[in-house]
Amino acid sequence: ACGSDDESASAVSDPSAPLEKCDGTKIKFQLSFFPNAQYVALMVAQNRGFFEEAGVDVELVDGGPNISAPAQMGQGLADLGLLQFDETQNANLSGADFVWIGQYYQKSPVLFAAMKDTPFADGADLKGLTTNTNSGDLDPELHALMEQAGVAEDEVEIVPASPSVSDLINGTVDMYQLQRFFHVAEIESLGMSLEEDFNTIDANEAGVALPAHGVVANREFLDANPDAVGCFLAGLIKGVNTVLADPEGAVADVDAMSMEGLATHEQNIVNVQETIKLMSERPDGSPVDPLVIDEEWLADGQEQSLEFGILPEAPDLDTFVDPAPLARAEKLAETLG
Amino acid sequence: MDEPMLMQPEAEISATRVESAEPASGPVVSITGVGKIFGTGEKAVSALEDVSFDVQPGSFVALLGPSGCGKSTLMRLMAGLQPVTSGSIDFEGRSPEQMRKAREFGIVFQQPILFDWRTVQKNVELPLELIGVSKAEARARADEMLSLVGLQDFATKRPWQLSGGMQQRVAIARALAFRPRFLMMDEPFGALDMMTRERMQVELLRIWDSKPDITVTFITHSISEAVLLADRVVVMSARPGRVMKVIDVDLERPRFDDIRQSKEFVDIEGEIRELIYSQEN
Amino acid sequence: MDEPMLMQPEAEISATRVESAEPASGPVVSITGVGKIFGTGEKAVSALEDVSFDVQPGSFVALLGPSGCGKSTLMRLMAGLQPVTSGSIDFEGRSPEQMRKAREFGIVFQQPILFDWRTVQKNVELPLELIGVSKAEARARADEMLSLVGLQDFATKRPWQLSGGMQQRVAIARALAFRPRFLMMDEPFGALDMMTRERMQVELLRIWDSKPDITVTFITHSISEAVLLADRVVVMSARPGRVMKVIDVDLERPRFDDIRQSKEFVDIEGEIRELIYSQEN
Amino acid sequence: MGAFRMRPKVQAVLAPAVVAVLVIAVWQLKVVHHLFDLKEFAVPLPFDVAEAMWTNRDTLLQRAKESLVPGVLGFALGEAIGLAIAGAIMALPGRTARQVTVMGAAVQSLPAIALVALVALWVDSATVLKITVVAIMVAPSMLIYMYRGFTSAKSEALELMSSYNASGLQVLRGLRLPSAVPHLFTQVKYATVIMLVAVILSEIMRTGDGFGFEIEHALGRFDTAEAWAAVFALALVGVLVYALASVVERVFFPWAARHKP
Amino acid sequence: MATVPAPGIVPSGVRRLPFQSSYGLLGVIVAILAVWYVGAFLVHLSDEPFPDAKLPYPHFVVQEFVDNLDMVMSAARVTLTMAVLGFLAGAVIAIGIGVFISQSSWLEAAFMPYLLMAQMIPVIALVPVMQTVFRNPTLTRLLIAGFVTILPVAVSTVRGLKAAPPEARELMESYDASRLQTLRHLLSPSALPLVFTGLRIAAPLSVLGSVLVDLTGGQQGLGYLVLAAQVYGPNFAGLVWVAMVVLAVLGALMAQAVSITERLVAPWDVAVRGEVA
Ligand SMILES: Nc1ncnc2c1ncn2[C@@H]1O[C@H](COP(=O)(O)OP(=O)(O)OP(=O)(O)O)[C@@H](O)[C@H]1O
Ligand SMILES: Nc1ncnc2c1ncn2[C@@H]1O[C@H](COP(=O)(O)OP(=O)(O)OP(=O)(O)O)[C@@H](O)[C@H]1O
Ligand SMILES: Cc1ncc(C[n+]2csc(CCO)c2C)c(N)n1
Ligand SMILES: [Mg+2]
Ligand SMILES: [Mg+2]
Repeated sequence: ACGSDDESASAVSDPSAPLEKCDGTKIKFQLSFFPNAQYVALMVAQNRGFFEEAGVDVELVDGGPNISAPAQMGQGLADLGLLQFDETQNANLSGADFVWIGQYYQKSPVLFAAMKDTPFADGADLKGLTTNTNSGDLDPELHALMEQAGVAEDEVEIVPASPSVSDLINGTVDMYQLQRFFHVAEIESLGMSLEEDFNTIDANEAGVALPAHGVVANREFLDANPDAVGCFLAGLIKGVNTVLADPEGAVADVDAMSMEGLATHEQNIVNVQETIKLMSERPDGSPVDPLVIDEEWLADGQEQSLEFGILPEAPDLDTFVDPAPLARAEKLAETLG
Repeated sequence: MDEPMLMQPEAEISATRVESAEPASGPVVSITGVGKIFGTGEKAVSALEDVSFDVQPGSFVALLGPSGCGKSTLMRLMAGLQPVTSGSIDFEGRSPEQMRKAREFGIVFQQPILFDWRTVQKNVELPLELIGVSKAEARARADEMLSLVGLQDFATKRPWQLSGGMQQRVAIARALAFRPRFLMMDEPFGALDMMTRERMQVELLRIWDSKPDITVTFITHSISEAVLLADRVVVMSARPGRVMKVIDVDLERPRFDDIRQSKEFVDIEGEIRELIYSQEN
Repeated sequence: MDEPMLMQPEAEISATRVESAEPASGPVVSITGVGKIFGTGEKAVSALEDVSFDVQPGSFVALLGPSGCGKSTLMRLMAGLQPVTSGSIDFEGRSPEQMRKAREFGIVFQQPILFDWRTVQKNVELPLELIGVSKAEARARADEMLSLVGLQDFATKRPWQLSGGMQQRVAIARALAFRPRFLMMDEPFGALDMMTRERMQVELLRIWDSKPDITVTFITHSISEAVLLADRVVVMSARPGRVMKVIDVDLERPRFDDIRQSKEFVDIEGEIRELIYSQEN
Repeated sequence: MGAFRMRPKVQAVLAPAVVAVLVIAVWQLKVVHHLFDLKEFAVPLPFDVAEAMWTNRDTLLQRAKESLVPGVLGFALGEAIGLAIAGAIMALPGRTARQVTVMGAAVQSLPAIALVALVALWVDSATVLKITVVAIMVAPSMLIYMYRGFTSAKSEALELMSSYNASGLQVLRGLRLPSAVPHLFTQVKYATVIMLVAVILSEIMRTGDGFGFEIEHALGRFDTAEAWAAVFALALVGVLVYALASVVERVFFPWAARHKP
Repeated sequence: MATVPAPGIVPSGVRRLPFQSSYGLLGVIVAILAVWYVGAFLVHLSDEPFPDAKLPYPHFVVQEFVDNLDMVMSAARVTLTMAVLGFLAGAVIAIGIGVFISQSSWLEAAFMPYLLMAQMIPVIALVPVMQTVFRNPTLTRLLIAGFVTILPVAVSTVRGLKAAPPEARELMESYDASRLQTLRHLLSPSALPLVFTGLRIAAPLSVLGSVLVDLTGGQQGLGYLVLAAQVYGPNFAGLVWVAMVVLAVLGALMAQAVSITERLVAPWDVAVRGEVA
């Protein structure tokens, strides 16, 4: 199913060629969901004209529950997008041709949480618990954690739960897989505290982190517009850097670009803080430059996905990942300030 | 509920009826100043105006009148199916509606109104089912009535497989099988050929004769039919319907077809015909 | 399509018709050995068997016969609405279906079949709309026909606001307004009182007289109506319907109501009555 | 007229089969794909879908059971509720009765996602959740169609029934219900779809089993062939129910089919 | 016309409750509110977490509505607009399909099953395909909004077009009325009662369809509000309930609009006449 020729990719993306400001190429960028704080870097870059500065005309295309972001992109309805690592690889196995050109999250956003009265210190405590799932039975972090602790498949009951942490507080599930960029703020908005009211296991600290969101390009588009993709990445790099430098300022952009009245300003503050950590730290906590691709981590993640049946076969990572546009973009990003 | 035995096959056709219609006992229905207006405002149509007449217990009343004069409407009012606009209809102190609820009425409407989802037989059994007559008895009565109207061979057909006259006969069988105390018939023989019609007339008289407390109200367009069957003919005038004259038919009972040749019969017929034609001019 | 002027109000009522019915020109309809069976297998009902008779151009044929003998069925076959099971119906070389498609037929069905979504007037205009008669002309014809049947005051009412007889008259007006060359009427006057009926008979004769090439097929249960109106009376026997006798009525035209008293009239009436009664026994 | 009449059974199989062959051919030959520049992975080819159906046949059968048992139960419950309410409101004055059906319409416009979420707050069992959601979504249309069917009884026939002083229930059973048969079968065909959609939605959002899960699972892995295989299996079920309804109508309610040309 | 009581419509055989019709509706609403209050009271009495999410007091919902009036109203406007447009588009398409299919029993047998199958395709699989085919997000959204309304209307249309009695068909045949004329003068009018029943079903569904549209990325509309409020947890439960109530009212309004249209278009229908009594 996956039959790309790597010549074309390497031929055009010549890292030595200096990247200039582009000349206004239009780019459609597919968001994976409704606009919300997790897209803070994109919002800042868009809102403050960084993409314009880099010479690309970017349109952010909203996602949503009725939108399959990979399908939209695969149909050519968007040129670039923010997709999950495993879903992108699966899309390629099915016939899409996506290239992984940047890593939006540098560590796993998954945080396992149970109420304080549930003993929950490591993976072994999972035994006998019920938990939610974020994507059917396809949560690789959870599988990894269970395997690490020697908990068998049938010793954890997976029940689908609402996207809100309320199901944990309700008692519908004993353990809930939080998304840091989202649920931490929700917990605080409920007047609770992650530390005082919950026992948590961080996927990163437990060593079961898997790659999450990355910037993905349609190969056809990338081949035809290598410079524009680079310019886009330059604008996004500046976006990430700006968020890191001025989180409060970035919240204003998020407030402006998300729908009014849903996430409160207070929630956006927390969501931006959490997203910043996800964009700027490796799983071990060490700092990392914006969008940098950790190929080793990707290979590791792919192996786990294979093992847990999330990927039916192994895609060729060398063709899947193309770090060249990012490398060229970094130079331009510097000139952007 | 007491079910008046409408028909006893073994009853004598010659049973005399005249005594039972003795006027001494007072009318069983009093219709007094009845008016009926359809619609309101400018579009209102006055169908009946100041209609009054009495019906003696066990008697046979025929309604005659031009098309659209309000005969069917009057029957509906008497049956308590629609409210009067003015005046009153009184069944010995009871309202038409009360009578209807007591299941005293058997009605043959101008249209047959058969249910496509029932066979001919089941259509006849319908009212019996409703009043809780046992299955076997209902079937027996239905079969009997279907033979009476000459449709025994069509018991298992569906209404749409019958001719117009056959449908009308099913409706008649249905009303008779119900064995009501008041039989109201709206042009029941209108779609029948002369021979079938005469047979039905004879049968109707036989049934009525055999059961003295059945009161019949009978709408027809045939003067001779009215005279042949009725004790009293109510002649109505055109819109708005009014009673022109109530004519008593004092012919002896039981009557058979040959009575048509008698002088009295021809006289009464002539009187009514003249009455009706006088109206035209 | 040429539209025969069915009715010319100024036409003489006394226009003599007899010549036009000269048999020399050959029949306009030949019905030969027609049979009709409904259903198949065990449930099959034979409605008509070996029916044969001719219809002369411009003549008036009445069909008489007991209820359920197949008169309506025969009319449907002649109108090309249903296929014959056996035999043939021939309109001077053309099939009933071809004739129907040439819009030669105007039919009054046994049931009025009016459309609730149209006013009375619009119901009458329906066939005219279909054949593309101009709005103004359609309205004029409809108004004329409604007056003819005495319903001018009900033009804007809806069918359900009419009495049974009034609905039937609307159906008659609709067929007449169409001005067909072949008029087929299935008990058109069945639901009418005697007076209205007589008026309608006169009107029908007047229309037919005024236009020599209209051929009428007329189903009725009234022997005197058949004799009054028809050139030829086809008497049918009960199921399965067969032609018992075809009787020519050689009374002079135009006929008026008083012809009923004439000896010839009474004789023919008597002949038919006897024929029918003979069948019973 | 009726001179040529193909036996309905032959027609019911042959006609859709011809269309199916045509559609599959056009689709398999990628005519539409070329026309609209559709990508094969977005709209998979029929043979791939068929293959996916075959490879996953055990799973699909299992999913069918998980989806259909509660689906059919919920369907029956919803139809019964709708029917009961429609029958009960016949005792109300005409206008009030219709306003109750308008409330049925209100229930219908509730977004299913919210409905599932709300019911899920109350119900833990996957089966009960599906039954409840299906019943809530099916009942209003039953109410509306049946009310309409009940009121379509001819006024003359109502008069006949009241001349026997038939009780409300007797009128309902003897006249209104048969008059509503065409409405009933129209509704059943439509409610079948609603039932399946409601089950799927509950499964996607909450219960994690059945066809809904299979579709979501496959779409999540971007295995569109497998997803469409599940959709097809599901659609087949719908079509079967439809066919069943048609046969039942033809066999048990011949008078209702009389009006067909 | 509305003042004409058809014969027998005073269904004397049917018992009536002793209240007048307009009070009837009020009674039903009061009853629903009462049950709601009692239910809410019981939920709040128990120590279930998030009682205001499970079953808030009606006045709490009203409070939430007033507090978020601008947001809710503008969302409702977006949803209603799309619902109405989608409904109209869907109805036109559906009636077209219905008329086409009912031209022959072959067409019906051939296409009806596939119409059903089409309705079962999840929107998430359909959106990208439609986007690609139409290359017009507005059209796609309109069709999604109309999508859910197509089946009931099409099925009802097919069925309704068969409702004319054979005798009336014969009448039309006797005039050799063309297919189109029969359709226009006989079949369509006699189909209206069932078509309108289908439309009445479809009207509130179009609100549902519009909510589906809200979930295809636009950050507008009540559907977005419901979903987002769900995602954003129990804090926003009040808003979910507000959105639900508003959606229900919109759906009822749409159905009511269909009823009113029906009275105007088909005043002769027995059922319509019956309601007037
Ligand atoms: N539902 C109705 N709405 C309005 N007018 C009506 C209604 N029913 C009857 N009418 C009018 O009332 C009058 C009397 O009608 P009715 O049916 O009682 O006449 P009828 O004497 O039975 O006539 P026929 O012998 O033709 O059956 C007619 O003018 C008719 O138009
Ligand atoms: N669609 C049908 N299916 C089966 N049998 C039918 C059908 N139509 C008519 N018949 C049968 O054909 C016979 C003749 O019916 P038809 O309607 O022609 O009688 P008719 O002479 O018009 O009677 P009437 O004077 O009562 O109207 C009847 O026995 C009837 O049962
Ligand atoms: C890395 C990543 N993981 C999961 C989701 C899905 N998800 C989890 S919570 C939530 C609601 C708020 O965005 C959504 C959509 C995502 N979007 N990004
Ligand atoms: Mg009458
Ligand atoms: Mg007949």
